[in-house]
Amino acid sequence: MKVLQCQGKHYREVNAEVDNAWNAGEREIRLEGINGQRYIGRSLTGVGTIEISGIPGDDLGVFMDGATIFVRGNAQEGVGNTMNSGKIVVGGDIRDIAGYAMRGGKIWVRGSVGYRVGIHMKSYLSDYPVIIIGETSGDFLGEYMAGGLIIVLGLNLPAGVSPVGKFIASGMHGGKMFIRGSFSPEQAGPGIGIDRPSDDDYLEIISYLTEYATDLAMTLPPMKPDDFVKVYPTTTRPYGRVYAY
Amino acid sequence: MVKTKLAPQLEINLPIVFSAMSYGSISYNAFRSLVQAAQEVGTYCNSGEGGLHPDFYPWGKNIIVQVASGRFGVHPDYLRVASAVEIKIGQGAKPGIGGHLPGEKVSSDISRTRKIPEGSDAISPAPHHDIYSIEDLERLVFAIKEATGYEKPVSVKIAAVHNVAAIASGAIRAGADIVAIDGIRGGTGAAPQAIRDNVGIPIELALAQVDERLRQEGIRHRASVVIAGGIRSSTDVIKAIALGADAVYIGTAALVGLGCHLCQKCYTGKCNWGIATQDPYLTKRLNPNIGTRRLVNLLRAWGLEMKEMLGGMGVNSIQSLRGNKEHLRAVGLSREEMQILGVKLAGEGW
Amino acid sequence: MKKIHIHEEYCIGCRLCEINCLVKHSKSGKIIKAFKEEFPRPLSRVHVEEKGYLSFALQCRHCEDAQCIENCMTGAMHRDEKNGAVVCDETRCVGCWMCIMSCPFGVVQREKKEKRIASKCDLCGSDGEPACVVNCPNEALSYE
Amino acid sequence: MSNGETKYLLIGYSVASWWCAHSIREGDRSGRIVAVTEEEGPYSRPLITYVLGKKTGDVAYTGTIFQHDEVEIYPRKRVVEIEPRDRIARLSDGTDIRFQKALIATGGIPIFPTIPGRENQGIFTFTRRSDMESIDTFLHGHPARNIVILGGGFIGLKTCEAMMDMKKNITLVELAPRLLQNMLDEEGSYYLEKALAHSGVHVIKEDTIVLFETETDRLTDVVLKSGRRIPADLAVVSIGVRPNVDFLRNSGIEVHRGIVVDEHQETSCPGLYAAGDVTETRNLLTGERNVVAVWPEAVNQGRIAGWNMTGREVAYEGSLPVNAVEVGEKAMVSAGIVNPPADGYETIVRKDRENYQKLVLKDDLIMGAVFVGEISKSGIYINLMRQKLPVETFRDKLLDPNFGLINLPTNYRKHIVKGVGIEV
Repeated sequence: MKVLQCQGKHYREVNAEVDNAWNAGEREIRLEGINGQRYIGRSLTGVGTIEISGIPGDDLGVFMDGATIFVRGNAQEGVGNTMNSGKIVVGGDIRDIAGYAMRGGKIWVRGSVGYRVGIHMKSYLSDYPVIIIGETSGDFLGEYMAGGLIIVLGLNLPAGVSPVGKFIASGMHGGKMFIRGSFSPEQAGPGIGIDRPSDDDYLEIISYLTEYATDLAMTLPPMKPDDFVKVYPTTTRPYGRVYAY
Repeated sequence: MVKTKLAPQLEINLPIVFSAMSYGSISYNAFRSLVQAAQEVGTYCNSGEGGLHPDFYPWGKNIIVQVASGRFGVHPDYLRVASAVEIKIGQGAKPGIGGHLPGEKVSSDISRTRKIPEGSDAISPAPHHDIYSIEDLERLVFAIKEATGYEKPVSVKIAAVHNVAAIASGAIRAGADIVAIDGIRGGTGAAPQAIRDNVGIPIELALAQVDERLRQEGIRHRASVVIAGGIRSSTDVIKAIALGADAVYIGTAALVGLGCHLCQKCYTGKCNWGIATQDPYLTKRLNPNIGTRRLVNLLRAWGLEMKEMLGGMGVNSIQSLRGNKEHLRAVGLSREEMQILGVKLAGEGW
Repeated sequence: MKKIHIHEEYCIGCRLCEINCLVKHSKSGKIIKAFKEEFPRPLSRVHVEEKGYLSFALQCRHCEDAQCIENCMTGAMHRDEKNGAVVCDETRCVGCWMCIMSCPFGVVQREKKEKRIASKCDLCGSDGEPACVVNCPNEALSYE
Repeated sequence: MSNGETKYLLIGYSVASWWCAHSIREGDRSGRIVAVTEEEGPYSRPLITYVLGKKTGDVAYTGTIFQHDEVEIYPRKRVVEIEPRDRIARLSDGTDIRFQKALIATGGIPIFPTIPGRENQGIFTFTRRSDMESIDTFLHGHPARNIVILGGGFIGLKTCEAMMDMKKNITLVELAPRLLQNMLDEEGSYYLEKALAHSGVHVIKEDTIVLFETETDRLTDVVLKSGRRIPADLAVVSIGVRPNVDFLRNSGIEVHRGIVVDEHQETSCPGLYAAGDVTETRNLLTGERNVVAVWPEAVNQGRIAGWNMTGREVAYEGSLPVNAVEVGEKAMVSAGIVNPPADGYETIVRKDRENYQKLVLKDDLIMGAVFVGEISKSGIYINLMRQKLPVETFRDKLLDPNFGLINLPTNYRKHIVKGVGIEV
């Protein structure tokens, strides 16, 4: 394991050091003293892990392709921006637009997320991005979603409080979303279908949750299919009437 | 020999670049014609926001790739293979309207390129939802620079609107190496007519404003200005350069060169000429080798005409013309227009 | 040796190659006369095959080890020394159809002139580019 | 004429030997090749019917293969005995030729059943130039009006075709219930009979000649088994050929129906090869050993033998009976198994007034094909048969009028034949 001291360094320096270590074949890197440096793990290609202590800055794991990043605490905005594959595990909260245009890979968040998380997520054949949010999410979750999977667990919430905000899944035209806890149709954007998860859906949820719990070393409360609401698109052309003549 | 460390640059043999038309909106063969012609002439072809089909990676040296709000096809290799990366903020034909590729045109190849399911719409909404300020733009510009090792220029494409000068200034301050401005006459196959015909301002006025503002702020040297939207002839190129542009983007003109008849039915996906369609019956009507020859002809002819005009002006290189408004004179423009353009009335001396 | 190359990805199935081949191999060399006044009507030696959006114009491939030459019992089917084409010497051909039977492309046809002969692509003699290639509007055929 | 330098001896000099010599020259430019032939010199044997019918001027083979082959021809000689161990061939004139490698390509000899009266004038077989010349001379000397052809096989039909334009009364007698019994089924034969009738040929099936009636040594009538009597001035007996292997009786070379060869066309005696109508080869489709006496296979076998004689190992894929003929403006192509045994085979038929097309399939492979009338595309099917390409993906398109290369799997279609740049 390679340990890099990052206290007080500019992000260009940090990223260059990570790059050098990575290109030299180092596949386990720990970054100490991170404090707001941006673009950590950007376009890292190949399998390997990066552990971060401290709070990484914006665009953690941007364009990343295969690596795994562990963050003990919180992270800032744009986690997993346009990520290709790999995994980002965050022990705390993250802020807005995490998983923007994710094309594959996984983002596990133990705490809550901000606005517009998982927007523009895509999927194609085996590329299948997954985001699991432990507690709550802000508005516009999964906006313009074209593929992939988002699960919101709503842990540690008082009963009757919805774990997600408003305008959920507006413009969604692919993929699916599962929300545990209370969710009313008014919270979703137009043209969205709401249902209970099917047996296959629940198996899928459970398989990802098992991985999530293992990665975050946590115990999940008992769950049953009826705890979840499935949110899915009813059309692949949400704006067909708006743009076409 | 310049000792200063220069920002990454693009070198072009002719100040004309093929503007962003994505594989998806135009056919594989049309795109292939564009990249081949760009290579032959020594200029660039913009991939548009739809990603880059792996077949075109070998032409990377002549391709500018785009990152738009939908981020279609954006991945590390895509950024690495290209010569430059352009962040599309706005489009001249439809400022404030995103890109929208109807599901009919999303064939299997396109869905592979864009990584979306076949037959579903490819939606690029108007805003980048991660960019609400110049600081946010800077974050994306530097994300791309980080991803490409600071070796490639990053361009920011914006639509020409009334406050374009301030936006351009902001984009340059956010780290853009190229600012591309797209005017109201920019072509499009799929924009609501009301928007296409009414939103945005003419590119000449926008360009003059931007050039003026950048000079005043003393940052004109920090970025190149490329304009697009309504470049229909070599004289338009000459005017644009004299008004301060470094180069122009041509889109519609290139398509007309390929055989487009401007029937304005691109959105139906049934282009008769095999250009703006993915229907295999239609796409094969355009042989990219013929298309390449036509485009090369077009650029070569414009190049020769421009040389003739430069000769007529007594200017010996195109660089000397850039921003040299004294070579322009206005006829039939109002005083305000001339003032904004910074051009004197025909007959006025130096 | 030059060959006609087929670029099926650009063939739009317009069949201009067939028409021009027919005219080229007619007596008059005039399109209207060839179609209206010559009996029996001359044959086109190229044929467009179509299946869905895929189409291509197929003519003799002038194979390197041409089965039709080996199987010709008169020696009429021979290789032209100049352009390497596999051509049928009409004076020697007796119409036994050994060539038709052995052609894996199915591009040899029966033709009834003064007598019956095998008709196939002759690369338009030695007059430069074959008519089908010259007249292909989308360069789906090339001669190189 | 004994000569120790002969490297390659070709016994018989027709198509199999020509191509053998051609193949030898690809690997050995200088080794001396000697060809012994009973005839005056090389000519194309199938052309005799065409020359008789004045469809072409002479029987010469004008292909370019002889140009560089430098073969010494010993004409009008026959090999009467072969000593395989010492590599000596004894000729009819008593001389010996010592050789290193030899090809036996002596072809077939016509079968002539013992019908009473067969020794008389006006009765011929028809497989060689000399036969053609005798018939021609006979026709010039005697104003023959009525012609009877015994055997509705390939040679019989070609003889028929040759004589059609002579304004004679022609009667074709065939023992089988159909013409071309190995190449056609009954229905295909019907189309052919129609065309023959149209051209004025009288066809009698399921009958044969039992007696040639003569008057002063000249043929006047033939009597059929059924008792019918048909006036005839000239009769051609063409009921088939058998391999010409009699001279090998004491040589020790294994002969079954024909000379038995392995896949390199080598006989049971090393160094001795055989090709053409005299050999018995493995059938490409069924694997059975039989004599396939057709021109294309003679070419193939000759080539294979030639290559192997010069040390280039090439294996013969197997023989496929294929043939083409046109009689009375009705063209016909046939290949493989056309009259399948009942089990396991499937047939596809497409027919109209003028055309009859039939494919025989087994286990997704084409095993046989018959084309009568429109035959242009037949080569495609025959090639599929040779290449053993499963037809699963385009089975429903088979025999479609628009069937063509385009229906074949892309990979196959793009590399359909050997050689460079033949891609479609």
